[in-house]
Amino acid sequence: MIMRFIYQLGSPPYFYALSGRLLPWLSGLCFILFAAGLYGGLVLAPADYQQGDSFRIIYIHVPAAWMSLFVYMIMAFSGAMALIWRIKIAEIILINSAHIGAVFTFLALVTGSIWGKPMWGTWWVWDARLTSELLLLFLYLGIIALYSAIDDKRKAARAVAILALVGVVNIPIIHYSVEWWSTLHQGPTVTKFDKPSIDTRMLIPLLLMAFAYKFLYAIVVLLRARNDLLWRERRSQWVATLFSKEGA
Amino acid sequence: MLQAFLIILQRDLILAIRHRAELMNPMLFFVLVVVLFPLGIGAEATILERIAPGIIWIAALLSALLSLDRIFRTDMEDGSLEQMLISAQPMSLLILAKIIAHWIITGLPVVLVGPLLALFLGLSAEGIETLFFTLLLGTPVLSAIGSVGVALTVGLRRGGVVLSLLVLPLYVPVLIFASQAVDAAAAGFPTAAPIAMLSALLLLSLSLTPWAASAALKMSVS
Amino acid sequence: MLQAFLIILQRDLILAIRHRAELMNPMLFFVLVVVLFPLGIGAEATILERIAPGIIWIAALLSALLSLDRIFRTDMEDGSLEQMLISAQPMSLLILAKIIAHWIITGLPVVLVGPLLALFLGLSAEGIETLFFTLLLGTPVLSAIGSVGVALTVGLRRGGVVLSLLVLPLYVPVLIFASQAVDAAAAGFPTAAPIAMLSALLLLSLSLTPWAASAALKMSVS
Amino acid sequence: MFKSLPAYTKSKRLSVKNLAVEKQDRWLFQNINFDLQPKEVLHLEGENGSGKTTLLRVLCGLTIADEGDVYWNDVSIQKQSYDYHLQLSYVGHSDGIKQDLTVVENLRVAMVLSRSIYKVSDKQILGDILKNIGLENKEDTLAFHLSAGQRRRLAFARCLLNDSALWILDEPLTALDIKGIAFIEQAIQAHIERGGLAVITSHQPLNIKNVRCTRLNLSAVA
Amino acid sequence: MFKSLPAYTKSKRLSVKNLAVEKQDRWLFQNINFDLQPKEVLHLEGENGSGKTTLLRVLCGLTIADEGDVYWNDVSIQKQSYDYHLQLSYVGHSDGIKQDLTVVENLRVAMVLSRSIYKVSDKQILGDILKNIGLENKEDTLAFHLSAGQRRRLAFARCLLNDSALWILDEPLTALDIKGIAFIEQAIQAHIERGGLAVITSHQPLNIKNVRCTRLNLSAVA
Ligand code: HEM
Ligand SMILES: Nc1ncnc2c1ncn2[C@@H]1O[C@H](COP(=O)(O)OP(=O)(O)OP(=O)(O)O)[C@@H](O)[C@H]1O
Ligand SMILES: Nc1ncnc2c1ncn2[C@@H]1O[C@H](COP(=O)(O)OP(=O)(O)OP(=O)(O)O)[C@@H](O)[C@H]1O
Ligand SMILES: [Mg+2]
Ligand SMILES: [Mg+2]
Repeated sequence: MIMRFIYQLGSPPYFYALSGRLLPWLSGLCFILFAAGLYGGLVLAPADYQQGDSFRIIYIHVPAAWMSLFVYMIMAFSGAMALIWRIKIAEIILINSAHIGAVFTFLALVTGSIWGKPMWGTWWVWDARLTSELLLLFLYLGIIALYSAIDDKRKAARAVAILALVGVVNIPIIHYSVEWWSTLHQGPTVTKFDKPSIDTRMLIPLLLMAFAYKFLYAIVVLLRARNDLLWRERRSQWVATLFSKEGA
Repeated sequence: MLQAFLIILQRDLILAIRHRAELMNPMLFFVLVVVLFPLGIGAEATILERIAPGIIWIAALLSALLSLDRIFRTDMEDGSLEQMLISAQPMSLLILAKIIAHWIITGLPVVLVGPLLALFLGLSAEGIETLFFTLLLGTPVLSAIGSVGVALTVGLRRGGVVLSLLVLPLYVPVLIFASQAVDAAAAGFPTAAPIAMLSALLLLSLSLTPWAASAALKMSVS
Repeated sequence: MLQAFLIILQRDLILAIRHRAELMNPMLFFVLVVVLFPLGIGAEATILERIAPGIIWIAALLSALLSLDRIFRTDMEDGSLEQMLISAQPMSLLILAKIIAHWIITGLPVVLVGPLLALFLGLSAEGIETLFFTLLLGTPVLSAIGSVGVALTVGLRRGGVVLSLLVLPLYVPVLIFASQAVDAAAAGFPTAAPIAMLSALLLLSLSLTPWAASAALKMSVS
Repeated sequence: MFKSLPAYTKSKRLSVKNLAVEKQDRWLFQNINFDLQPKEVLHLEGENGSGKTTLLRVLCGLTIADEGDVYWNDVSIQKQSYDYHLQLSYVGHSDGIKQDLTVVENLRVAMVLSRSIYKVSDKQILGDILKNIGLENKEDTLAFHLSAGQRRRLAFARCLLNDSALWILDEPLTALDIKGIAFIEQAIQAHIERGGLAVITSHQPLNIKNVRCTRLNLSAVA
Repeated sequence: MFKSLPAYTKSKRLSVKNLAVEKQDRWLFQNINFDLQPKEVLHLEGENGSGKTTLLRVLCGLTIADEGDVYWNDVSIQKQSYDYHLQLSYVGHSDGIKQDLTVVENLRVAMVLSRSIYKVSDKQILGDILKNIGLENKEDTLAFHLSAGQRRRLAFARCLLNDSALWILDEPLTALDIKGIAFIEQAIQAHIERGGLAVITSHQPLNIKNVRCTRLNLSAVA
């Protein structure tokens, strides 16, 4: 049942049609989430008793940091699908996620360092989390570099899938770095299993923002994937009929 | 099967020995890099002692990195790799043999010489002991992970630096756990946890990377 | 003559640009190596600041070293080098063009990014300024000396590590003068002497190494 | 030597259905169909760049075709790569010889990889094979020191090591002198008489008697 | 194209006296003497491994002979390497083509290196040359994507770029199809008619009409 769905999703025309129908919904939801999250975070949430208003950068930083890990997990997962079942869509999702993941990682680094200036007094410290996040950026760049270095794009996609899978070891290291090493960076405040140690009025906008980021990612990746798909399948029957329909 | 494993191991070792210079070199390179540090940084004993394990591990990492290419590149260029791929032997087994040969040539010397250099840099006895174990467990991981990196880039005509970009981030966990263990030992804390992590990495990488490398090679050659 | 110089320069740059990844990579490699240090050594700000210039120079050295091979190896393998040797143009001129192309690809990015990284490692403003000048004067020397090393080893079938052995000791003077200059600047002392030495090294190496490399190549090819 | 050999027991038919390969947005060839029975030779013809090498690599399973598939005994070769590789010997444009191994060492590796029917330690057989390919007093010469034609002969020796029923040969006659060419023609003839199959490209005429030879011209299909 | 070209102005005689080369403590050949006048072809023959390639490299000045010397117009080539190289075009076993440059870029580099009589920027001439060697619609293809024969054609194009009176060709016909062979034969014929000299090895018969062709068999001299 699930397998059948996966295979169906893997068929380019089906994917193209489905994603076309999904996109407007996703965009709407994403917009609402962003609006609510930003309003809640920047207006409703109280100022922090220690950090004052500068804590509000959390609404950019933390979701971006989460996304940097999340996107990588998606890539590894699609990599596995691409290798095991040779699903073309998975390849396309994988490679089109890399740029987005790199941007999120970069955002987390920049906002983190902007936040670090008032908090720690410097832009940058070489602690385990920060450094390993930087390495995640390199991992993304490595994936992009490898993909662009191989001329045959189908080959390149497979190569990148293997690399993404091997690179997965770094994810738990980044995630647990704050626990394994005593570092300057914030310990888990939100993602603890018991009661989160954060005011709910701060928490809810944060979660809203986290979802808004996820939708944003979904939208961008689908747009890029559709483009890529059309290009790759430009000589197939379904693309031809699609365009003749649109042209007519 | 065993015969195939052994003959590839033997073949790669012969190839290294035949260039006698090659055999000495990963070690000499390692020593040279370690020696550069006092030169570039200055010879303050307290600082050197403090950074000794880090330096040694970084040198080990770079010396592995520099010699990775030999795992597959020449085989690719002269067509031997094609012949292995269409041979009647499982490719991942042949790759495992090549990984182990690479470790014997580049990793083993570092395991043996590293502790000695640490002694000169002033590391404490406990630190040196732990350093030795971390090197023993960690260097094979470098060869194993590296094999995947080379397999991915060997089809590119000049993949030298792309390779470093791919492989170095993957080497970082080894570096982190190893230096954590040595630091803990030097400070008198227990080292079981990072050593356990290193062992896990070793098992994981030796059992999984040959498959990954084999898949990557099939892709690179086609 | 000038045309020959320019076309070889252009050729090598095109070859680098064509692998777009290649162009970015010496820089990324450089950054990666610098990043390894805090990971391997720990993040104590005082120590990092103290060893920052050393780290950056050692990384520059290694990144030059790793990419040296590209100066001649591929040309050797596909027979282009033979054609250059029997061409109607002076070989040392062609080699000078190749050295400069190599510097533009690997040295220049380091000159530009190095000071930035030093900032992150906490080096003082005077230190950074001097670091920039030492990099500007020193990195071309690395390419020039490296070309002789590659010319000597390119005939060996797998010379990767032999090369490092030959070249690293020759790099040491550059490393020493440069770190001396930066240390002096950071401590507020005058830096004229080591900077003058670096300039002398630069002139000397750019005027002599093309001849040496050309002689070495003729030997390697025969 | 060839006279005494028994017929192949596992010779099957090699068929190809609707094969097509695309390079740089252009079909190199399309709709290739053939059905090769035991005791038959397929001679691939075509201008330079018509796709012969590409087709041979597809037949070996080294490259995946963009459309269509290759079948051994009516089963796709991708589904039985082990059994298929056991039946396959491939001599490509590049020789697959390690230049730093001696002639005998190269042969030994090839024997293990192809699960040769002969013992690796059997000096008698090795001597016979070397004599056949005209390298009798070169056993312990490094392959690096062989001339172009001698290397080609060594590469061809791979076909004589095990009972592979399918030979795929890409320009087997290049660089060979008259004696060498005659030897290879005889070897192919004996192979066919034992019930084998062969797919061959050659711009030089191939002189094989009493054998059903199909011709396929790739320039025509483009 | 060949018809309209003027006679060479600097064609001289190429002579060789008492040439001998030793490899691995064995004379490869000894006492080679010949005297090649303008309008003559020397066809080197000999079994695989008889030393043809070695002799050609000596003629180019790439390898130094153990005894004897090579003279261009009765002056040792080592004493006039610039003038000699201006008169020389060499096509060796390896093509001397950069795989990462396009066909046109490769040609341009070759033109400058050989001080071509044509302007690098002259599209007309480049087009003519490409058409002649049968690569007319491949200008902007990377050489990496050429087939074996197409690369060989591109390598041969070097002979057509300047007015070099001496062509040294090592197996120019390998990998070429019938049209390619015919073209090269015509080119050699035109070259000779203009007053040029050629030294050629080829295991395939060379079909050049109305030309004085001396044969030298190296197997006989060994
Ligand atoms: C360049 C500097 C920084 C980087 C690279 C960085 C990176 C990260 C990363 C990767 C995460 C996600 C961790 C995970 O989900 O496992 C994260 C979460 C977080 N960061 Fe940062 N960070 C930086 C600076 C800061 C600063 C200055 C603060 C505030 C003092 C901060 C506060 C937080 C908080 C509160 C979380 C959420 C923790 C949780 O509950 O999971 N970060 N950061
Ligand atoms: N560096 C070396 N050391 C020892 N022997 C060598 C060396 N180089 C070449 N030889 C030997 O010299 C001989 C001549 O080689 P060469 O390449 O000149 O032959 P060739 O006539 O061109 O043959 P082919 O027709 O196969 O191209 C070979 O037998 C080879 O084994
Ligand atoms: N990766 C690639 N990208 C684009 N074109 C390619 C690629 N590989 C090969 N080609 C093109 O495919 C064609 C076929 O090449 P192939 O090597 O199969 O020819 P061939 O028939 O073996 O020729 P030859 O007789 O010269 O050996 C050539 O025209 C070449 O330019
Ligand atoms: Mg071919
Ligand atoms: Mg030869």
